Amino acid sequence: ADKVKVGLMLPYTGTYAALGTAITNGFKQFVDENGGKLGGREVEYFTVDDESNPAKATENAKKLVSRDKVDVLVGTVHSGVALAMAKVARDTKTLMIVPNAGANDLTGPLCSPYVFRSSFSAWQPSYAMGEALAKKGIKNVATVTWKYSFGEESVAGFKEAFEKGGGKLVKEMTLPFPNVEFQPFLTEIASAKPDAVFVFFAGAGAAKFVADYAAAGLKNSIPLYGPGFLTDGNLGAMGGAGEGLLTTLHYADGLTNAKDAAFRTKYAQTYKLQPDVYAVQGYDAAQMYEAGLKAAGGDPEKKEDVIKGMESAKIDSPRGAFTLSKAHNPVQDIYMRQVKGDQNVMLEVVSKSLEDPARGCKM
Amino acid sequence: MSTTTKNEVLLQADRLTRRFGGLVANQDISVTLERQMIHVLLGPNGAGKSTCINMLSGDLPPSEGRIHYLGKDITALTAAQRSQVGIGRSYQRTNIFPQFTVLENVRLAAQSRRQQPWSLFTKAMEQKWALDKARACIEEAGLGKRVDWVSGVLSHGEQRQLEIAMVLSTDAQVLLLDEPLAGMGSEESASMVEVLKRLRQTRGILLVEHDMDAVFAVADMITVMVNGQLLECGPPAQIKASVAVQQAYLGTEDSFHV
Amino acid sequence: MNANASLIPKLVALAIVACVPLSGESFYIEIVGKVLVMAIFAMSLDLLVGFTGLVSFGHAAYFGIAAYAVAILSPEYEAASLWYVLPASVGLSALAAFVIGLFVLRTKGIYFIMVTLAFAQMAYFIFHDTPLGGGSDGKYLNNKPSASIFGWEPFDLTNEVHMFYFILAVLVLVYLFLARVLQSPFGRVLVGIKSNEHRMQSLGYLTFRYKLGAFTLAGALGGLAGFLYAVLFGFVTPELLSWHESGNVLLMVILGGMGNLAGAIAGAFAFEAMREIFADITKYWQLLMGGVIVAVVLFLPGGLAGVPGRIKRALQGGEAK
Amino acid sequence: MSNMLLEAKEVHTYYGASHILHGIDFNIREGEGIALMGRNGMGKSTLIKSMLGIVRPRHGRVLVRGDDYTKARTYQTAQQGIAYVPEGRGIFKSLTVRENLLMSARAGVDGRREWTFDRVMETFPRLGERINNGGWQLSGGEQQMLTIGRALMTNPDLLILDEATEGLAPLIAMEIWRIVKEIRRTGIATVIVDKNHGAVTSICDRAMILVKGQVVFDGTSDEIRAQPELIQKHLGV
Amino acid sequence: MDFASFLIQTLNSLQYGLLLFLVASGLTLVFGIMGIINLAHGSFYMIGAYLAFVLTSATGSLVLAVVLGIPLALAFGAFLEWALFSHLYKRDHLEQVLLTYGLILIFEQLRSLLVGDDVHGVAIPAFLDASIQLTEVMSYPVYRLAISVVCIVLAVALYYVIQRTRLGMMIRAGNDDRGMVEALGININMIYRVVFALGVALAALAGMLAAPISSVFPNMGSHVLIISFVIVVIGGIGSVWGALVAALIVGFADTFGKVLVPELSGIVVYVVMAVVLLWRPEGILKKG
Ligand SMILES: Nc1ncnc2c1ncn2[C@@H]1O[C@H](COP(=O)(O)OP(=O)(O)OP(=O)(O)O)[C@@H](O)[C@H]1O
Ligand SMILES: Nc1ncnc2c1ncn2[C@@H]1O[C@H](COP(=O)(O)OP(=O)(O)OP(=O)(O)O)[C@@H](O)[C@H]1O
Ligand SMILES: [Mg+2]
Ligand SMILES: [Mg+2]
Repeated sequence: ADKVKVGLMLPYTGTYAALGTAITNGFKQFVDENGGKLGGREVEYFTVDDESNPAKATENAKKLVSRDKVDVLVGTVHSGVALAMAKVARDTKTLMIVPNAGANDLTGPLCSPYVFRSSFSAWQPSYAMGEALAKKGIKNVATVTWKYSFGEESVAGFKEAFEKGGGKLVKEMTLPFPNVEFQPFLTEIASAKPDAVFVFFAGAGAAKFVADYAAAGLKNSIPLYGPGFLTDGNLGAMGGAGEGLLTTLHYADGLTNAKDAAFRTKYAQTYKLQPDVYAVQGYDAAQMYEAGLKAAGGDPEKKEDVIKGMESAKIDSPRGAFTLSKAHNPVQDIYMRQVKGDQNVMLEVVSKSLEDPARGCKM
Repeated sequence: MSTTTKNEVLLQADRLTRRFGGLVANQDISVTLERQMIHVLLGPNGAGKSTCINMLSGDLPPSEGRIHYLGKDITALTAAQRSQVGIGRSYQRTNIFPQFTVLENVRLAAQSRRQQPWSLFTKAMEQKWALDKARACIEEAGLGKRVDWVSGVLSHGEQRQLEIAMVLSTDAQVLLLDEPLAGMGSEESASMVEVLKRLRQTRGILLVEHDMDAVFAVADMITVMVNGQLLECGPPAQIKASVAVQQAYLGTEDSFHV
Repeated sequence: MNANASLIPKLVALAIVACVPLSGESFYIEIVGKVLVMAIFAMSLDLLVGFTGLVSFGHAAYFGIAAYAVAILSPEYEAASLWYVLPASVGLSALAAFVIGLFVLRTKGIYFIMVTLAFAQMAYFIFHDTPLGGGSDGKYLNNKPSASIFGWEPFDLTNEVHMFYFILAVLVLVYLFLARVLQSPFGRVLVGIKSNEHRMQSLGYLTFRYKLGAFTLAGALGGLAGFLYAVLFGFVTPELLSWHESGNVLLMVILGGMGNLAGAIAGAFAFEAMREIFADITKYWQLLMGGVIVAVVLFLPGGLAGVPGRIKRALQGGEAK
Repeated sequence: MSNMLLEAKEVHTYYGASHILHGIDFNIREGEGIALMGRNGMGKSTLIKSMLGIVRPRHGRVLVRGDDYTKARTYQTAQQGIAYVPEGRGIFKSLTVRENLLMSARAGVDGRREWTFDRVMETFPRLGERINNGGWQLSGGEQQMLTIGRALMTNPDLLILDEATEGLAPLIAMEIWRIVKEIRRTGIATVIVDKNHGAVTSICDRAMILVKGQVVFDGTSDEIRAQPELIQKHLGV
Repeated sequence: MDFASFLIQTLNSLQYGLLLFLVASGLTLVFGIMGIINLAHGSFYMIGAYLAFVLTSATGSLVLAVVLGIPLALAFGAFLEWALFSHLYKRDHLEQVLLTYGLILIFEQLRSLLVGDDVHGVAIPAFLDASIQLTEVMSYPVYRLAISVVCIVLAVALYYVIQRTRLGMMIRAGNDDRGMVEALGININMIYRVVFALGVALAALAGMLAAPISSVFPNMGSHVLIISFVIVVIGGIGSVWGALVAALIVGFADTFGKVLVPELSGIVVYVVMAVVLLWRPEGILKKG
């Protein structure tokens, strides 16, 4: 039979290059474990560096879809790029698996039979954090995030749960992406003295925020919380500043399932790197597709069957097993994690099988 | 060309003053320019002659004083607007379009008389009137052999000639010429003096020049400035004889023999 | 000068491009279509940079404004009329350029570069930080405008081949239009302003108005390119207005050789082709592309537009250098 | 006899394809003064620039004190004690008058420092009044004085003045000629291009006339003064 | 805003402004004084930061890293000038845009190949690793204050070199008319090489000093590029004091903008730039 053509559209240069690589590694790891095959067929990869640039996104996606005629599009990290890809996927009826981008819209108003997500929606980890803080009895929280959709959606998810639980946001602060001068906000926080601070940042900005927060002495008086992107992959850059931080995410260090242990050993062996949540998402993207292909008897052309197969699959992920919601977003456990040394150690499951509400999805 | 009346007052500047910070470059300078007259502005270096021309041409706003052209107050007009009403100038330091040919330099100058910014589809090179005008003025300035040369590669003296050709082609009634002969060879200077005389027949000319042979060959009236102040104003003979002027500017005959 | 001599290569190039749809590969049709759009964009900027001497570092604003205009003006579930959205979006870009021009044209040189950037960044943040155009995630244009006139449909933009020829036709028209404009008295004045604006003023030209005219015209044509882009891809994002995009189109113009319309087109082709080809052959495409750009600067002064001249000289075997 | 300072041998210079200098021989000895004459566009400035390495001659050689400087960089030639006042001035606009003078200050080749800042100030009192003005704020004549002063600050052995009195008031021009004479008396050689033939021939001991990039006359000032028809023919006066 | 936080915000503004000046200082030299439109300024900053990371990891001390890094950056700058920039002075300035764009791509890719794409931190030297208590909950890191001091010293030194020394005069003259400088017997090529190298070293130094507080990450150069140009330009090209004033203005505008008009904080800097340039079309302090 023909090969299965997999199109990887991920950032290989620029700010998110490390994430793109981790996702690719994870995906390929599963394929290797599966004998170098998906649905029983050899896999052929096509890669495009999306540069995290939405302005080139449509064009890049079409390159994979109409030139390389891939059977599945896997991508990407940046939400704006992923939205453009999703449009191409819908218009051309190409299967797409989002291995990271968290924009709620992807499995919300813009959901489509062809678009799946192996990661999370921005709403999920934040909502779980909102619940957890409210349960702890925290009343007043200040938030800070970059002014772009992902940040605002994260804060909105947090707010929804937190206010439902009786909490109150005393200050909602935003700054333009990718500005990283946080000092004014730290001063504001110090003067408002909330019970806690919830932030969404990722990558280098997150590392800097956590370091600045500690350097300003706030860490000792006002606890800091956020979705796991705050600390994932950044602990080295923070020095000791992150020690003890609590974050929520669908993955953590120190999970007790066997799948995770195997996955991590293998990954570390193959790539001489510690795996992270991005690698897991890449790995699961491959698993999801494998499930779909299996249902279609290994024929990627039978799209209906592939989709059905994926929709009904139970994915045995290193993060713990998950299923997919009607809108194609993982229904998964969210963990509360704490930074210990260079690890985000799992403390507890704060939200069991959390499902994104998929508001606006008409599927 | 418009009708010309002898001795009609073209340009009148009343008590112009210009300060640069603490420095008073021009103080209460009044100049009158009539048609068919060459009025020469003399003065040592830094006396304020170019500043005066700059005020008349609109390149510099005066600190005080008014300027009238044909009786109308033009003090508030910009350089471009003054050029449009009929005041043309040349520059002391060569000021041309170095990437263009000589012809294009002058043609652009000629084109400025009938601007049609809206007619995007006519070809500039088919506007014969501008081309003819340009060629005539180039010939007049003695650059006939260089019509198609890129002006930036002309020798210094040739660029000075081009400067004159440009101002000629604007048909200005008032010519403000800032050291037009500077950098020209003696032969070119001599022929330029002839050009000036011919131009005088229809226009008024304000001339700044340090070439005394040329000045006394063409001047009808001379104003001498020193340190921004008016020193003396009168016909050439009077100026030549003036002791004050000799001391401040001309020097005495014997000092000529170095 | 020898317009006819250079006409033939241009016609050949045009013919080759016109054959692209024959390949039937929708990817190539679209990608070449995009390059054509960028070529229009680059020409519009060249009018400012190469001919008028106004180095705008915010030209993406006009591209983006028109692109957003189509997306916003088009109803969500049906096609808008081309004959309404095209003039409307191009007009909006022109209007924006006119108003911004009133301010920015008061500055010169590097300062002008930076003020144009400042205004473009403001436009960027308007689309990025407000819900007007869907915020940072951008906005879909779900239905391409329809070209029907009272029921008669001369062409169909949802058809990729029609779309391609539509863009190509616009490109040719813009090229001919600009070539003509540059020969007009207006165009000559622009070139004069580039060479020596002060002298133009003292010759009696109200240069501000001419510059404003050029700025508005360039904004309108940049908007035209943005319009085509949005229709071609059906997705607009604030990044279309970002300084990276303004920078890219500026690079195309410089790469092609400033002050040469065909050069601007060549620059757009070269720039896009390099990205595509190098990114295809290696993950380290940036290294290759950077290397080629550095080499072009070092060995091809004046950009690609100078290449035909070099070849000619080399063929004539005339004196070196 | 004193030594050869600067020589050009069979120099051919082109601008692109146009052949400007057609094999020119030029030489100047220490302390000598040469008037370089010719109509506009005959190649006077080009000759000077060729010797200084500002434009490169395609054929021929340039010697400074007998050493080959044909391929030397301009600053190396200039450091041999050659100061250049270009036509059209070339002052530094973003520097003040003082800075324009100070930036070029240097001891002569033999270490002598005759021309100091103060001496330039004495020579051109007008500059003293404008000492903190920016170069772009000077009148044309003031700029001219500044370039001459700047050249003198390098304590040269050879001073090349290309139309140095352009735009100077007669009194100042005379003053310049007086200074040049004085400079010459201290043993500094000079090459002068100027349209005031009377003045230059009276200052210089030799004269040279260029026509279309060729030397048509090379002789003493007295010889040329004795042949007014030469001047008439080649310079048109 | 209560008075105490107003004071602290003012301190924040000053400190941020000085940091911005540090980041832009190399550009003041290369772009402001030498007139080279150097888009690779951000890359030199990035290279400095990565140098700090690599050398600190190797030697264990940021101070040693800086001591080793500066000569490296100088040599690197001199090499680039010799190999590339020296060929461009006579050409259209915009060709420098193209060249330096190419360099950005090359440097980013090399960085990725040599050091990878991860985010790194750099440890603050132990003797500066302390805080000053400002309010009961908030304190101020000594390292930031130390950097502010370095910035002030740098500003004064730069001003002195450029405005007061003959070297400075020659550089400025070179930007007006290179040929004339050379005709005066000055080896302008050598001077430009040295100054360019200094500019690169300054940018790299900024990267090294900023590394502990900004962390080290891919594309960090492009983040500082535009803001550096903004500062040099609104200060008035070629003016060191102007750049300092501009950096402080931007520092204040950005800090208070974030707090007082958060919705508009993205455009505050650009509005400031537009207003300044429309008010003074040649920057705040044109010269001197
Ligand atoms: N922009 C300016 N700023 C400050 N001072 C200036 C400016 N322009 C001219 N000056 C000064 O004003 C005085 C008069 O200058 P102006 O150019 O009018 O002299 P001028 O009479 O034309 O002299 P010249 O014969 O040497 O050309 C000079 O001392 C000059 O330094
Ligand atoms: N950069 C250049 N490119 C091309 N041709 C040039 C260039 N500079 C000068 N020329 C030409 O070379 C010839 C000699 O010029 P040069 O400047 O040496 O003349 P000159 O004798 O000094 O004249 P002038 O008295 O007008 O200064 C002129 O015909 C001029 O047009
Ligand atoms: Mg003057
Ligand atoms: Mg000459």
